[in-house]
Amino acid sequence: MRRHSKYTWPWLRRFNLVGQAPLITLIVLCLATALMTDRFISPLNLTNILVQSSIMAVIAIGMTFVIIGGGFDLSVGSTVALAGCIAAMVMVRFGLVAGIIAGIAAGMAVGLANGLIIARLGVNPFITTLGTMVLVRGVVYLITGGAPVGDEGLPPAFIAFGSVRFLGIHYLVWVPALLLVALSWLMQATPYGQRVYATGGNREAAYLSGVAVERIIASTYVWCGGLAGLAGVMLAARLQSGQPTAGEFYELTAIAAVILGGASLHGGEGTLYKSIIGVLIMVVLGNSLNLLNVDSYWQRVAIGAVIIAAAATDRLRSHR
Amino acid sequence: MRRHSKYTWPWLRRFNLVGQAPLITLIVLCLATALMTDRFISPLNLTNILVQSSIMAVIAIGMTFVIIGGGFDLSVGSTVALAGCIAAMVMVRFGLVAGIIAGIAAGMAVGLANGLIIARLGVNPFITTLGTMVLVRGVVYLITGGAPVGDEGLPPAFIAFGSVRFLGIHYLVWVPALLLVALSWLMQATPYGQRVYATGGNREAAYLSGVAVERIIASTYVWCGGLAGLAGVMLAARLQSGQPTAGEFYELTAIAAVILGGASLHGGEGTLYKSIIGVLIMVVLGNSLNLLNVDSYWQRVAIGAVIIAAAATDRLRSHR
Amino acid sequence: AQQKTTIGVSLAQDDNPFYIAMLKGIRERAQELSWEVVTVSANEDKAKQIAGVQDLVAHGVKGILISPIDAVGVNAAYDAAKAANIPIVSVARGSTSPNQTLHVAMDETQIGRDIAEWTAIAIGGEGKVAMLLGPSGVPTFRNLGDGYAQVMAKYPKIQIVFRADGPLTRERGVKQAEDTLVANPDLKAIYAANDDVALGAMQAVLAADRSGKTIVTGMNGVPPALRAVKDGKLAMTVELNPVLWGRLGVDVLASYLKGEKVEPRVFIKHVIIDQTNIDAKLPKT
Amino acid sequence: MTKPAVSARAVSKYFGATCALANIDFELFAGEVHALVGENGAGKSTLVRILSGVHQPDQGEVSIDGQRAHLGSPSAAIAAGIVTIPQELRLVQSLSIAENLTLGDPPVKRVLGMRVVDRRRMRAAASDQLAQLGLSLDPGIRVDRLSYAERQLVAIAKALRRHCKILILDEPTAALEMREVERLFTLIDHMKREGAGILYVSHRLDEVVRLADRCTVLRDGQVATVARRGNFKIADLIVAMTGGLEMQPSDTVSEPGGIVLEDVSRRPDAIRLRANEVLGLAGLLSSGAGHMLRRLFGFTGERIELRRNGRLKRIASPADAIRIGIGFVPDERRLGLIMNQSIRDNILLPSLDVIARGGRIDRGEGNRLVEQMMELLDIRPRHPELPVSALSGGNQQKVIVAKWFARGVGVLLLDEPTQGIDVAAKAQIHTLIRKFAKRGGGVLVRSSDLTELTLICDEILAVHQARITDRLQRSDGFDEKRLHAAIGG
Ligand SMILES: Nc1ncnc2c1ncn2[C@@H]1O[C@H](COP(=O)(O)OP(=O)(O)OP(=O)(O)O)[C@@H](O)[C@H]1O
Ligand SMILES: Nc1ncnc2c1ncn2[C@@H]1O[C@H](COP(=O)(O)OP(=O)(O)OP(=O)(O)O)[C@@H](O)[C@H]1O
Ligand SMILES: [Mg+2]
Ligand SMILES: [Mg+2]
Repeated sequence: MRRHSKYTWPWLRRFNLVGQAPLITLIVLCLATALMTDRFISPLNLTNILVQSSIMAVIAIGMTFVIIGGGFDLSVGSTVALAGCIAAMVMVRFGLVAGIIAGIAAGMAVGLANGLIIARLGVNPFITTLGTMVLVRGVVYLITGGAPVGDEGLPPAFIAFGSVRFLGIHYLVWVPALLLVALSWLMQATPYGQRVYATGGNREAAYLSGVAVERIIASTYVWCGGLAGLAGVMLAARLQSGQPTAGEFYELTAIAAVILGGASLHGGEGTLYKSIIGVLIMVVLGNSLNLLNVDSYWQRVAIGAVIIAAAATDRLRSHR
Repeated sequence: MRRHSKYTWPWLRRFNLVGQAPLITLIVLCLATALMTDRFISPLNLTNILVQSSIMAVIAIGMTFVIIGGGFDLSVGSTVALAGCIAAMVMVRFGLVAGIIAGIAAGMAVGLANGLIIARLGVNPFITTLGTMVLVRGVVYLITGGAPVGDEGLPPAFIAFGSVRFLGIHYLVWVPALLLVALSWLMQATPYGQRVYATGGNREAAYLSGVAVERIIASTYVWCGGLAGLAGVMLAARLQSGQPTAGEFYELTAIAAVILGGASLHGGEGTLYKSIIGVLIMVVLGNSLNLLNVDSYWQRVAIGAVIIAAAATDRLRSHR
Repeated sequence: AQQKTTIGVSLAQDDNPFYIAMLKGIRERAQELSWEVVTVSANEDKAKQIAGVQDLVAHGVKGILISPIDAVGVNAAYDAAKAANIPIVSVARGSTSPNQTLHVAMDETQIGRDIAEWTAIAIGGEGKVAMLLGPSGVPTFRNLGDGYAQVMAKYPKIQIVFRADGPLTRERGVKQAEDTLVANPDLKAIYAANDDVALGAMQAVLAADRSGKTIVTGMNGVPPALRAVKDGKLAMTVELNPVLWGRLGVDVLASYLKGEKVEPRVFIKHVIIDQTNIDAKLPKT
Repeated sequence: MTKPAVSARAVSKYFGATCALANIDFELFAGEVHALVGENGAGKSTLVRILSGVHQPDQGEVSIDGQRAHLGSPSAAIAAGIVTIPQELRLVQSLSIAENLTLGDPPVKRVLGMRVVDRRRMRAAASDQLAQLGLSLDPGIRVDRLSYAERQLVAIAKALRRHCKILILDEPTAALEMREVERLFTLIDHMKREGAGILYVSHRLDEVVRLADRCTVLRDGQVATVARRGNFKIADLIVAMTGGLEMQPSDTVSEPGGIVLEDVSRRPDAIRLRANEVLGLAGLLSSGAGHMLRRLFGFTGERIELRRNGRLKRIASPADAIRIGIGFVPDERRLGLIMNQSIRDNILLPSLDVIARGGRIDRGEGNRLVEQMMELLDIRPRHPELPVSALSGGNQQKVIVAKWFARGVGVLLLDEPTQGIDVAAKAQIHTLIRKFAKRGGGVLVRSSDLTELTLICDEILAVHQARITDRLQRSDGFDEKRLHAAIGG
């Protein structure tokens, strides 16, 4: 049973390795790949990994908010597509800044709808966000007619944002890095962050301690939607167009990354930087299988097995 | 907060309508469609709906087991494909019965793996079944090479099973009907069923009362896998071949149906026949949108909205 | 008033530009004939396609145009149409069902071969090649890839160093191309299963400073791909002109309904588009 | 010489660095009631968990009937005839009372050779068990619809059903009123005469003296004394538990000040609370007293109007109540704590807005406050970073009380505030409550322990069927008999 597993590896706990299982998994993965192919640690590849992770990292940060608050969001993938398409559409007509704002705002609107339905009406988060996932995808197709937006040319500054570097690092990578710093502070050092943890940990106890739990829960979905919107804008910059089919399966990847990072779907637990380690695990895994030219059927087998193995390692952590 | 929501609609509770929200949703949906198009209640269409629901109903029954037990299974879609392909491959060489048994056994094996990893190693069900979902799909592609199996001709009896009727009702529909009766009895009347509800409702309480919770939890996944296997065999009969791409997104549909049927993702709650009502809601919804010739983009919007609305109505139920 | 003829359309996907264009052709032609069109979409789910066709039958349509997801998997859909005595015409993809009334087809394997021949010549018959295939299990893309690989096998100096399947999205094109370019910096060509994947791969090639050295080939001939060919970033694509397919499908069905004799298999031509003929294809701006 | 029904020899148990049990010897014979007492965190529940198969000892061994036994899981213990009511209630909220009572081994019958749950017998058995405890609840209703005290009774009834050799009760009466306690004692007596061995853990020493044939006192994970009936008095036990700490009698009597809280509705249970006043609520099981407290805290979903220090305020949620300086300790511990969070985070949760400076939490201030509270309430161990799930039951309860002292509210609503708290700490909390009142606060406290009420209250209201049926003043001298009569017992 759960209870005693807490005490299974006392020496491991002493060294406090156990909390770092995701990090260890990531390092092992990197080392193993580096041993098998020297291309892995080439600057080009490391840059690729960072850029490939950047968008999912932004989504995972938002997802961590929701999961810490005890929820679940399946709609992020559709939101990514919505935000990217809206950003591209608005940008073509009203310029760069308006486009970016519109994209993020669209994401926040989806998040707000999720949040209100879940927190106020008390509808199950799985059903609600599955509903918005399908609904929002429909809206994306309706507004785009199913065709990519902005192929005729988005503002060059926007396209540059998707490919240019600052201090040797892509702008796309700076975004999650800065977000991580700012939002980790928000979660750890402000009353708001504490209230999110408390609400996810025990909603009733938090309510009885004066936390406005409904508002807190709704707010986590707004964060998640807004960050998915931002991710959609970043993806549009990377793909140089708004893609209505973008973001499929992102929800599962994001949730998996957050859980690999040690969060609990029961709520109340989770750390932003560990979620990003979870994202890196997923991206490095895909990258290394591609570098090793593993057959794509075997890739699936390997990805499935490694995800399970990584989560099993994580069981050595203090609890759950 | 939860506490008082119990007392919100006392008159509704008196008439005990609230427990039947899914059924009411289904009836409203049927009536509304019937009013808009007289084709809906044609015998042909009603048969279609039943046949279309049959496979998902079998999956949803298994999913209900897992969800009552406090779990979650994302791997059913891949399991459906695996079972269908294995059944077709075995059938071609060793005959009908061997094929059917092999398909179901393959599903049970996947379920057993899930169950052991989740119950024994204590790995998170979301991650575990996401892992097996990807892994099993890889295995399916590996054994089939990505091509459908049995194009050269499956046993005619098997193909007949996918299209022929008994007492005016398709064999495919008899399967979930009989399962529903037998397994409802299992869940409601036997000690095993009691233990599944207890384990899902409060794992620790059940453990302290002497319930072998690990075995119970593992068993729910075996049920789910085995029934997904059976569903895969049924789908192969309907598709007259084993299809490696079959079953995509089935997991989300099945989980949605079960939750629409009033089960809680926290475990301990759920009723088989209501899960099947959940399936019927999803199928009738798609059917009516097709009959009404709603544009497929708008269909998504409508499906998303109706799913959320149905779940919101369900909130009028006694609790949560 | 005379009742309008209603036909049903069952698409494999509704979010793929190819099918969107095909549906446009169907709608245009149907309007000219003053027919009504009822559409259902399957989104690559076979059971859903069967259900959709059953719904069309229940709707009482006069004929059905279908892009079957699978050659066998959706035979029950054809059976349902046959049982109701409704003609069912496969467009773009075909079926093995005996109940398939007519087939408006493309020769997928041949297209794959043509792309490979073109590529082999372009890279001088030697070098490393990567294949970004379509979704696994979808016959069209399997056939395309098979045709391509068949031809490449004939060139001893050409090596296929990377094969990966995946969804037909631009993003996946970027990612897989990035990775394979790291593993094979001297890659000569990238085969992409469709234009979206190709446009993504093209971006990765540009970012890795391999433009001109690694060529990317697409398929479908959607406008952004045509523009990329014009700009010299995309080496070639194949024009299928799905709008015409749609029109042709309706015409074939119309002839059949009128009782005229129609060939059971109507092939559609495909055209390879590269620098040599791009100007003729680009819409005048 | 007869062998003990169950015994522990040289048993030790560590949780990380904490030593919960150090080299314990313990014996329980058939036909005896053996009490286990000790301060909060002394290791009582840990011993109980070892005997019931939840924990395995790190050293030492457990024997049953003189045979070495390995109790690897609760089911192994149950199979060996050991039935336990754990300190934290373990019921399946989503199941009915009857299903909970028969959890683990429901009555079965054979239908066509299959084992089928016998619903009729299940209900009948459940009704019987409830009746034994004097409860007239419908066994078909879901457990999550019961009050906390009722759930505690169901948990007790659950253990009584099994024919056991050994019954272990870990603080079964913490939130129970006299009448139910008496019924429980009758049952325990009965089982004892039938030859069962009973291990009884409690902080209510009067119960221990009355009930126990033998008593083991634990101190800091070690056995301090074992005494036979007649050889121990309450005072001796306290000395043995605490190692000889002096207890000051709590000071009483203060002049009531102005009204701090008044329910302006005209209800039979409307409350008026003065400054410097500790007002008690006494009632039988499900009297509605608990509801009165929850209502004042905005936890019943109603919108109510209160006059707070003369000003009219509307309250629709706990947040509103806290904003006007009201704190609430719920009877159910689960509602007061976020188990996976640290002691610090739990204590600071209601005070986050108070200790925030410019939008961010002032860590130093927070730590100082937490340290002060842990000192004040003697929360052990003194590690603010420890998750509350690792605390003993009594220490968890102290954390809940600490939350409201930390925030510095003006009115305290307390539902069973000292349940599970040891005698010394209880006296300490009583003193704190008195001091709180003395400094101008108002306290409304409900307790199933009438002695506690008579100790700390200035006035006690008797509650019966959700109305106030009597008022007793300290100045008149509390008469327990009259109080009993007033609450209908
Ligand atoms: N799961 C755990 N993890 C870490 N420490 C624990 C755990 N359970 C108990 N402890 C520690 O073991 C010691 C003994 O706890 P135990 O619960 O046995 O006390 P108790 O005598 O039952 O106290 P109370 O009267 O408050 O219920 C305490 O210091 C407690 O903090
Ligand atoms: N959540 C609930 N759902 C339904 N009924 C409840 C609920 N809580 C309490 N009741 C019922 O309301 C009545 C009064 O409950 P209340 O909780 O006020 O009692 P109490 O005074 O706290 O007594 P005790 O705690 O001793 O049971 C009881 O009959 C109880 O069964
Ligand atoms: Mg204890
Ligand atoms: Mg109470």
